[in-house]
Formats: sequence, C-alpha cells, structure tokens
Amino acid sequence: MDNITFLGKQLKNPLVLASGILGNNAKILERVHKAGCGLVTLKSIGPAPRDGHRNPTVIDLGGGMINAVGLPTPGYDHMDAEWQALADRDFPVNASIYGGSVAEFVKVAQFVSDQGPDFIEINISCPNSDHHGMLFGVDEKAAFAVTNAVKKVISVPLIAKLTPAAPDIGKIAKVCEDAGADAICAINTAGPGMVIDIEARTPVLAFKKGGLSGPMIKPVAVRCVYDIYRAVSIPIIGLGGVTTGEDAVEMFMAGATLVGMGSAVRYRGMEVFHQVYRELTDWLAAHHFTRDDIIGAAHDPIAGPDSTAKKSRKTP
Amino acid sequence: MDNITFLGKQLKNPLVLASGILGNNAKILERVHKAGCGLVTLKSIGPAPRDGHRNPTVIDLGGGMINAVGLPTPGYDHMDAEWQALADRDFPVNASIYGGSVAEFVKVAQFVSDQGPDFIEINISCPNSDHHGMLFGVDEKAAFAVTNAVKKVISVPLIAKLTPAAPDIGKIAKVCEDAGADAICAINTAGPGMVIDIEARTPVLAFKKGGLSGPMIKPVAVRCVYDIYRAVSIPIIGLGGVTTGEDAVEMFMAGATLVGMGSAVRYRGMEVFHQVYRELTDWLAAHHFTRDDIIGAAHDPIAGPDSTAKKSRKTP
Amino acid sequence: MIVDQKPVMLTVAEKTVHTAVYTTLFFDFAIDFRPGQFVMVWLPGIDEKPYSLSYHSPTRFGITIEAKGLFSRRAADLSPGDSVGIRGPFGNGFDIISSPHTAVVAGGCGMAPLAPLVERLHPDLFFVHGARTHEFILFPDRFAANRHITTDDGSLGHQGMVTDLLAAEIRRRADQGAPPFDRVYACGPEVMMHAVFTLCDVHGIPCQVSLERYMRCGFGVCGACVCSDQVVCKDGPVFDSKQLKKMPDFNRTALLKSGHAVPLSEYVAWRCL
Amino acid sequence: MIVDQKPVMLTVAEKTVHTAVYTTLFFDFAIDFRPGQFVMVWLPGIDEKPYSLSYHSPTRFGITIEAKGLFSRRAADLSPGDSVGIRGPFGNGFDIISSPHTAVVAGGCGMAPLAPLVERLHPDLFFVHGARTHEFILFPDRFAANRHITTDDGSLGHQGMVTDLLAAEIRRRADQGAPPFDRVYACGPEVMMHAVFTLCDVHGIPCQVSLERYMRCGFGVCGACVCSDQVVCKDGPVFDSKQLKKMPDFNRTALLKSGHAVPLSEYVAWRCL
Ligand SMILES: Cc1cc2nc3c(=O)[nH]c(=O)nc-3n(C[C@H](O)[C@H](O)[C@H](O)COP(=O)(O)OP(=O)(O)OC[C@H]3O[C@@H](n4cnc5c(N)ncnc54)[C@H](O)[C@@H]3O)c2cc1C
Ligand SMILES: Cc1cc2nc3c(=O)[nH]c(=O)nc-3n(C[C@H](O)[C@H](O)[C@H](O)COP(=O)(O)OP(=O)(O)OC[C@H]3O[C@@H](n4cnc5c(N)ncnc54)[C@H](O)[C@@H]3O)c2cc1C
Ligand SMILES: Cc1cc2nc3c(=O)[nH]c(=O)nc-3n(C[C@H](O)[C@H](O)[C@H](O)COP(=O)(O)O)c2cc1C
Ligand SMILES: Cc1cc2nc3c(=O)[nH]c(=O)nc-3n(C[C@H](O)[C@H](O)[C@H](O)COP(=O)(O)O)c2cc1C
Ligand code: FES
Ligand code: FES
Repeated sequence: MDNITFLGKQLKNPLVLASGILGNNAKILERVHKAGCGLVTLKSIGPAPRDGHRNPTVIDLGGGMINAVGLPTPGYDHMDAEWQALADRDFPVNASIYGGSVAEFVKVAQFVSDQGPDFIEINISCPNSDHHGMLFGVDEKAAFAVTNAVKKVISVPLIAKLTPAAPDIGKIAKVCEDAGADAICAINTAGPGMVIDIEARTPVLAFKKGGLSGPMIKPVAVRCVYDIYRAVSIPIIGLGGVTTGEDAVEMFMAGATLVGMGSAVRYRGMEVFHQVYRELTDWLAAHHFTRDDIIGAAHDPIAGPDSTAKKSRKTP
Repeated sequence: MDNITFLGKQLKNPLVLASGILGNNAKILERVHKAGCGLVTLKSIGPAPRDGHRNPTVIDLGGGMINAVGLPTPGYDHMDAEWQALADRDFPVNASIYGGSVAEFVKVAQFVSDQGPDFIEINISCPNSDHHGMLFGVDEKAAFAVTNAVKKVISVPLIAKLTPAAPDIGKIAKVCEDAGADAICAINTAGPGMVIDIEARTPVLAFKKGGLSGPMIKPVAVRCVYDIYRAVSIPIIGLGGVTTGEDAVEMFMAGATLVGMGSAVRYRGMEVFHQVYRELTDWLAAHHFTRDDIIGAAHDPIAGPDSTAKKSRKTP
Repeated sequence: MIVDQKPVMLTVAEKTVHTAVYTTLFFDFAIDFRPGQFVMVWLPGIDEKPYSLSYHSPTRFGITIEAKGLFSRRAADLSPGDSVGIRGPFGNGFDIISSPHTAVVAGGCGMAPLAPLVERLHPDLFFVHGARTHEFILFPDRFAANRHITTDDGSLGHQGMVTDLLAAEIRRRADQGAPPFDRVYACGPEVMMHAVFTLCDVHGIPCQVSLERYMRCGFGVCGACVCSDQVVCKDGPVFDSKQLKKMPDFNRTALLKSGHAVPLSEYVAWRCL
Repeated sequence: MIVDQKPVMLTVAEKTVHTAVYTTLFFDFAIDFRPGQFVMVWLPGIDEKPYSLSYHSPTRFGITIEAKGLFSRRAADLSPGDSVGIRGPFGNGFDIISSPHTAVVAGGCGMAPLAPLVERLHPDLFFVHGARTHEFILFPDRFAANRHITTDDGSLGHQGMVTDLLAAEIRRRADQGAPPFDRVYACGPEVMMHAVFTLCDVHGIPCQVSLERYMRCGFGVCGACVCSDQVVCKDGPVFDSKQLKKMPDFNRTALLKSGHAVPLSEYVAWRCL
C-alpha cells in the first residue's frame, strides 16, 4: 500500500474508480475499495430525480463500450440512506455531481458538501441548458463560471472532470484551475459515437448516440492528459481506456497523478484494481522507478537530431 | 458493376479510396481502381513543397491506426508527370487539396482544376494559419469562406472533407453546402490521440499527437455521417473505419451515398475494395434491397413505445 | 454463436402460447449457456430487458415471457419471422450438483430459469411449483420429474404456498431419518425466495435463489442492478445462502431506474419503461 | 515475439563492428522472418528507418547498418544495453528455391538482406560480392559457400563490377553445356540491380532484386514508397523480373519525402531526415 496524499487526503494507492461505474450505493463502493481501489467515485448526482434513457443504454463493442445512460439520478436530496451508510466509512469517497445550470450545480454542490465526501467532482461534460444544451466543458466561460461558483460553496477539494470534446482541453483545464479547481479529472467519454444495427436498420442505443469508453479511447485520453499537464499545475486524475498496469504507466507518463478506471471493470472484473496495482508496482520495481519518477516523463526532452543529449536511453 | 452517377460522373461502384492512402502516383491509383474501387482520391496536394514530419508517422494499433504524416506534398506545381500520366486515364479521379489560408486554397484549386480531375476535394481538416492554426473545419466562418472561394475558381464538382473535431459537424456541413459544396466527405481522422512508449518514455509519433483511423473510429464516423445527413441535402461520402461490407451497409444507413476506405487497406490489402463490394452486393441481394433502399435507413422512424407503427420489423 | 457484445438480431423461429400470460419464443441459434443465465432482449424502438433462458439445446434456445407490462406484452405479441436483438448470455447461473437430494421451488414465471436446471438435476429431486391458479402453471408436460403443484385458489394441487410443501418435506425427511436436502433452488417473487431462504437456513440447508433487479448493461459496469455489495447481473443473478446473509438489501431494497433505493414493495409495484 | 504494430523497445544484446562503416546490432528476441524482410528501427527523438534483417535465429536477430547519414551513424553508435524500437517484420522476402543453379549478387551493404538467403540456398550457388575496396566486404568469414569478390580498386578479388563476373559465369555455363541459372538474386545500388536484371533478361534467367524507397508506414498504406504501381514495403521489397519489366520507375524514378517524383540519381543523392 502506497499511502498517497492527494489534496490533503490519504489514499491507499493511486487508482480511482470512474464515476458512473458501479458507484450506486455505499456497499458496492466499499467492495471496490477492498478490491484495490484507492479512491471510489459515486455515480454523478443531479439536481432532481431522473430516470435516464430507455435501454439499450450500455453496449460493449469489444474494444470499448458505447453508452447513453442519460444521467439517471435519485436527485441529490433523495439519498439519505446512502449518505448515512457512508458516514462511518473507512475509505475516501469522491462525490460526482452535475447540473443543468450554474445555479443547479451550486445547489447540489452545497448540499453534497455537507454530507461529508472527501472530494467533490463536477461533471462538466453535461449539457448547459442556459446555453442551448452545449456542454459546459467545451466552453471556457461556462467552465469558469461553474467551477468558480461551486468552489465558493463547498468545503472539500474540488475536482473538475473534463470532456475530450473540448476544442482545446488544455485551455479548459487552465480556466478551471484559475476558477479554483484543486484537480482535474480527464477524460469523460469520447465521441459521441453511434452504432447502427443493420438488420434492425436503427441505432442500437435508444438515445441513438452515446459516449465511447474503454481501450478504443485510450489514445485520446492520453493526449488530453498530456495537453492538460502542460497547461496546469494542479494534479490530474487520468482516465480513459486504462485496463492494465502498463496503461496506467502510460497515463502517469502523460502527466497523471492518479489513474482512473471504468470500463476496465467490464474486461477484468472489479479485481482489476488489485491487478493493475500489482502490475504497476511490478513494472516500477523492475525499472527501479518510483511513481514520482514517471509522472509527466513523456514531457522530458529527448535526444533529437539537433540535440547533444545522450543519444539513447538505457533501458533501466 | 453498378454504374453509379455521382455529381454527373459515372462510377463503377460506390467505393472510394480515402485521400492519403497510397494515392501518390497515377499508376497506383489505376491499380486501386482495378482492385475494385469506384473513385480513387489523390493524396492531398498543398501550396508548396513540404516534407511532412519525421518518422514514426504511421503506427498500427491493432484496432486502428494513428498517424501524423504532416501533409507532405510535392507542391501543386511540381506534379506535371502525374497530371500527364492521369490525362488519358479511363477511371475517375478525386483530387484532394489543402492550403494554410483561403488564398492558398484558391491558388491550388484553380491550378488543379485545370489539370482535369473529376472532382476536387478540399481537406478542411488542416490548420488555418490566418486563425492561430485552428482547423478550417471546426469554424463555421472559415469553412464557409474557403468553400465559397474555391467553388468560384473551379470547373469540377466540389467535395468538402470534414473533421470530426467540429463541435457540431452537421452545422459545418450545412455551411459548406450553403457555400457551394456539391458533396460532403466525412470523416477525416479522429482524436487527435497520443501513444506513449513507456520503455522509451516518449510519444511514439515524432509529432507526438496524431489522427486516429480504422475500426476504432467507426462509431464516431457513423455518428458524423448521421448528423450530416440530417443537416444537408447534398450527397455524402462516408468513411472512417469501414473494413467490411457490413460496415459499408452501416455507413449507407447512416446516410452515405458513397463509402470510402483508407485504413482497411492495412487490414485486408488493396483487394479490400473487391471484397467489400462483393460483401455489400451479397448482403443487399440476401435482403432483397437496393443501395437506394438503405441510404439513410437509420433515420426512418421506428416503432416506439408510443407509436402505432408495426411492432417489429420482419427480417427480409 | 451469439455473444455478450452488441445485440444480434434473431428471427423468432417458433412461438408457444402456454396461457393467456405465458409465451415462449424460440430462436434457432447457438448460445453458450448454464441454467440460470439470462439474455438481454431488445425490441428496437421499444426497450431492452433481461430474460432467462427457459429452453436450451446446442441449436435452439427459448425465453418464456410473462406478459404484464408494455415491454413484455410487445414481446409476447411477436410472431415467428419477427426479429429481436439478443445479447448474452450474462450472469453466473446455478451451481449444479449431482446429489439425488435436491429441491426446486418455483413461483409463477420463476419456473422459466429453473426449467433447464430441473432437466439437469438428479430425477429424484423434490420439485414444487406454485402459481395463482392452475392456469398459471408453466410447462405442465415438460418434466420427467414429479412436480408438486400449489395454487393460491386451490384450483390445482395444494391450496397455499410452496413453502408449505417444502417445510412439510423437510420435516418428513427428518422424521423418517431420510437424508436431508443437500441443496434447495428457488426462483419466484423475492418475498417467496426469502421465505425459502429463511426456512432452509433454519434447517441448515444451503439454498440458491435467482434475484431480479432493474438492469442496463448486463455485464457489471453500470451499477443499475446492485443489491447491497453484489452486482446482480454479474455476481448473480443466482446467489447462495452465504451470500444472501450478507445482503441486507435482499427482500428489502432495490434501485429504481433513477438509482433511487426504495423498499422492495415499492420496486415491485413500479412499472418501468 | 515482436509484431508489426507499435514498436517494441529492444535492448542491443551485442554489437559487431565489421569495418569503419559496417556495424551489426544483435537483439535477443523472437521475430518471424523470411530472408529479404525488414524491420522499422526507431531511435526515439531521432527518426525511424527500415533495415533488413541480416541475421536470424529463433531467439536472436541482427541488422547491419552502413553508417552514412545522421540516422545510420547514430544507430551504428549504439552500444549493448542501449535500446531501440523495432516493429516488423515487413515485406515479402525472397522466394527460396532448392535448385543448385542459383546466383547471388551483392553490392556493398546489399549483402545484408542476402546473407540469410545465402544460408538457405543450395551451397553450390554462384556467389559474387562487390564493394568499393576490400574494407567494404561484409561478413568475410560468414559463409560456407564460395564467394567471388570484386572491388572497384582491385584491392581484393576481381577489379571491376559484379556483373562482369556474373556475365562471365553465364557465358561459361552456356559454353560448357552446364545447366543455366534457375534464379539470380541481387541486392545493392539500384543501378547495379538494374544491370543484373538486364543481363539476366537477355539470357532468359529469372531474377529477384530488393528495392529501396523512402518509407513511412511499412505496411502498404501511406503510399510513400510506391514505385510505379507497386508498393515497395508491402508488395516488395523483393520483385522478380516479370514485375520489374512492368515497373518503368525501376532504376528511373523515386519519390522524395514530400512525394515529389525525381530521377533516381537525385533520390540517391538526397539526405533524408
Ligand atoms: C435476470 C432477470 C431475468 C428475468 N427473466 C425473466 C423471464 O424469464 N421471464 C419474464 O417474464 N421476465 C423476466 N424478467 C423480468 C423482465 O426483465 C421484465 O422486467 C418483465 O418482463 C416486466 O417488463 P415490462 O416492461 O413488461 O413490465 P413493466 O411495465 O416494467 O412492469 C410490470 C411489472 O413488472 C415489474 N418489473 C419491472 N421491471 C422489473 C424488473 N427488472 N425486475 C422485477 N420486476 C420488474 C414492475 O414492478 C411491475 O410490477 C427477468 C428479469 C431479470 C432481472
Ligand atoms: C527495405 C529497406 C531495407 C534497408 N535495409 C538496410 C540495411 O540493411 N542496412 C542499411 O544500412 N540500410 C538499409 N536501408 C536504408 C536505411 O533505411 C537508411 O535509408 C540508410 O541507413 C540511410 O539513412 P541515414 O539517415 O543514415 O542517411 P541519410 O542522411 O538519409 O542519407 C544518406 C544516404 O542514403 C540515401 N538514402 C536515404 N534514405 C534512403 C532510402 N530510403 N533508400 C535508399 N537510400 C536512401 C541518401 O540518398 C544518401 O545518399 C534499407 C532501406 C529500405 C527501404
Ligand atoms: C456506463 C457508464 C456510465 C458513466 N457515467 C458517468 C457519470 O455519471 N458521470 C461521469 O462523470 N462520467 C461517467 N462515465 C464516464 C466514466 O467515468 C469515464 O470518464 C469514461 O468511461 C472513461 O473511462 P474508461 O475508459 O476507463 O471507462 C460513465 C461511463 C460509462 C461507461
Ligand atoms: C496515413 C494516412 C494519411 C492520411 N492523409 C490524408 C490526407 O492527406 N488528406 C486527407 O484528407 N485525409 C488523409 N487521411 C485521412 C483519411 O483519408 C481518412 O479520412 C481517415 O483515415 C478515416 O478513414 P479510414 O478509417 O478508412 O482510414 C489520412 C489517413 C491516414 C491513415
Ligand atoms: S446491469 Fe449494469 S451493473 Fe448490472
Ligand atoms: S511505407 Fe507506407 S506504403 Fe510503403
């Protein structure tokens, strides 16, 4: 066990459960924690009860998944039992929240902050109803406004979760940092995509379009984390397609401080946290590196044709 | 052979070779045509000689590829031999062009139009140097300006090739249609993505980031074609991850009139055109459909919970 | 072969209308299977819901639908030649033992997942099936094994509850010094399964029951179906006594589509689309 | 096992410096291989270029580098323990026949892809190797087969061109009624390969040569390496007489990095990075 300090809290290791994966009750969060996860995240909590979309909502494509669950939520003020169950937990919890407007975000954030989560994560990959349903996370002004407003009403560290749909995700991250975010989480699902069933002659998802996750989006996620690392100085939770210890190493090298997993639970079960943690520590040990040695390593200058640096790096 | 009329030209079938795939000389275009491709596209031609990026530039990831070739081009006015070789061809050719400004696009377009291609495709997924290097294709004004200006100086049908990075690709397509585009081609590579080699501790591509193509981007491509189909009434060349006849059917159902392939050449060789054409015609025959029956079929209303339409569709 | 990724559109090969409410649809396709596993059934434009396999052979499988809500009525209305999307199989399935001392307790449509199990258990099993009336008795002629029927109205077999017969048989075996049950399997309304579980527990008999919860993914990712710390679609739907004891939500709490945790009674009354 | 997808970083296990310009790097890894195939060699931060395998066993392979430009000098400068990225193998490889009547004609570093071929051909082959001076003769002690050397300066073997010896041998066989060559293999400067091809063609002998073009993907997608209607990285790099005849670009035209088609002389003089 690592005993990492992240925004002032102790985590047993740098692995994070992505929001919307399993995190529907306290018991399952505890089990995921026991299965080797350093920080578990609740399914995003919204301002009012919402059923989400009709099925099919989540489909495995083999190399990744597509989903349009539609932000189902009991509503922030209908979760007393869960908050109670979480009250005497012995593991840290990240509470993901969303709203359709800055005011809604603030309302939910304020309430949730009082329930004692360790962190609040704002899911700004959701539609902004004040602004023609454009995602908060693709617009610098909206991203600033929501982050800034939420920061003022909560008493726990704030994590801004970004969407790869942003034209310049580094800029959005910077804006969130400026607005008071204590960390960035990236990425939410990519795309959106669509899968048409040619026999049924119709999109498979009831909502037609859905977000992509899992191995197929890893290159996009790594690029986003790389861009964000150059733009901000706050820590980054890197996620998107991570399934193995080597994927986690890649995310750290791109600039992540913690690494999240969601779809990997489909491919390797809940035990994926234990497994990836072991694979990661084995890799680090074999290479005589600590995690700190590799965070952001892909940004180090490397001997180029015009450089006088060492011509090639020894494999340690 | 189908003998399709597309923007007034005859094509032997609805399959298109994507720009940047093999299309570096007349002889190879002829060979791809013979291998079953209805319309071959030249590698994008730019305003001045350009080497592109250092290697690695193109890497196979298994489920797709990542590339940052960097728009190499001999320059539009250094290709006399190729134009001569193409002069007495017996197959249609689509000439892809790009520029760093509207003026450059116009210069190249005007010259290329005189060399007698059957179509000109503007690759507006390239950086606009008048506008901080933002892609032409993510900005409605820039997309309109370049399409409109090129349309005025060419004497062959104009195809606008779009990038999935556009925040609303349907809107960009509409703007191109309004500006005079005769067809839309979508999509260019997705992402961008990054792949880090964890042993080398550095991105694999020399340019670090690259565009994604092949099977892993198919859901994004299908969604884009679906969105564009709703936004415009001009025909669409749908491409992105198509590798099989069933993939082509999916693209047609999303709204494509023609279907392009690029990365598929990696996975099934040049003969992929013959193969996909056969798979497509076999599928159509087995289902008693013509291509026209399936174009845009995924947009048809389907029996919903509140609908009185037929409760379920018979598999034909 | 159907797999657990995107749905495969299958044509209904044959349809058996058992009663006004029970219908079986057959599909001529190969699918991997252990009794107790289920598939996600997609009616394009309508919805997608989980159904247990009630029939299985290397070349054919069937699902048995109780028409009660919008989706199940549409599904039961399908005709041969119509097509539906199927993905699966999902879930763990029952643990099949070779002992001659097993019991199977079915309530209503809970017969569906149990039927292929009964066909693989030792024929000497003790087999009870309860239903509202005799008209709700599924698969009347299907089994070689002897089946004890209970109905709420006494229109067939014993009038009363399946647990009456199970309790009596447990007692009889004890009284006559016959070997006790090595395993009891149950599927039906959760309140019935809970009664079976409690009864077995009192007598130290391990049991396995198959739970139902609202489902989305079917493969243990979305969390829609969690029941305490168990993921019903993946860890279950079959759970054994040991697990059930550590699941306070069993017979008590379930999540609605919104994720709202409600008492089971409220969940059961909820119509979902 | 190394595959043809993203590069695998391999440690140089051993290094042999043959001469001031020729160096072989060995890697202890398994890779599929037919003589004539090549790998893409990546020096992170520098570039990635194609190199033929000059050695191959189930557990080890080697590439032989002629240090002439920036990349090849860096590569030749590597030491055991340094690592490079390798992806491959790519290309078709030579067509190996069992006849005792074959000839192999190597020019300079063209020896590299031919060496593993020579080791698999019938030992009675006729084997010529040309180089600038005796110092440029690669692998002096490697082969069981007898090798005829030619040098430009006459510092070893025959002074002159490899084609002199090949032509003489063809004539000798015809004069003495010996069986003609069933196949001639050649690799070296394109002008030399063209001379071999022409000579063979006159005598109706099928030959195979290995071409070089600027490469990016290595797997037949990007089009950087096209030579007439052939894709050198995928259809080649080995082409036979029949194909060469239909390739007007052979010994005439090649594409620079920009895609600009230039006369071969210009291409050969071009320094690429
Ligand atoms: C693992 C699993 C296996 C199943 N196997 C079968 C089967 O073999 N045959 C069969 O007929 N049904 C089966 N079901 C239930 C089935 O998925 C549908 O829920 C059922 O057909 C009702 O759907 P509806 O839309 O027609 O009814 P609704 O309109 O949704 O509701 C009708 C009634 O069913 C209840 N209901 C709705 N959804 C569920 C649910 N997920 N679980 C329990 N009750 C629910 C409602 O509370 C209401 O009382 C299974 C469910 C699960 C989770
Ligand atoms: C299929 C294939 C197999 C090869 N196998 C070997 C091998 O086994 N050993 C070996 O030393 N080299 C081999 N090469 C050539 C190698 O890839 C490099 O091109 C060479 O090492 C020069 O690289 P450089 O950057 O050091 O030189 P540069 O600075 O690029 O140029 C040095 C000289 O090499 C010429 N040159 C550059 N690129 C090429 C090219 N692609 N093809 C031909 N000439 C070129 C230039 O015109 C110049 O004369 C192979 C090339 C191909 C296409
Ligand atoms: C079924 C599903 C539901 C999700 N729900 C949420 C959500 O409620 N809030 C959120 O911020 N992200 C949600 N996500 C996105 C994930 O948290 C994560 O950002 C994304 O899946 C990429 O990570 P992965 O590739 O490891 O799955 C969801 C993803 C999936 C697959
Ligand atoms: C190596 C490579 C080079 C490409 N070069 C170009 C180009 O020059 N111009 C262009 O418009 N698209 C270019 N593309 C994009 C393709 O034309 C196509 O839009 C994209 O690859 C998606 O299709 P696919 O999945 O079938 O490959 C290139 C793609 C690849 C893989
Ligand atoms: S239905 Fe998604 S986890 Fe069970
Ligand atoms: S190097 Fe790309 S096609 Fe040959």
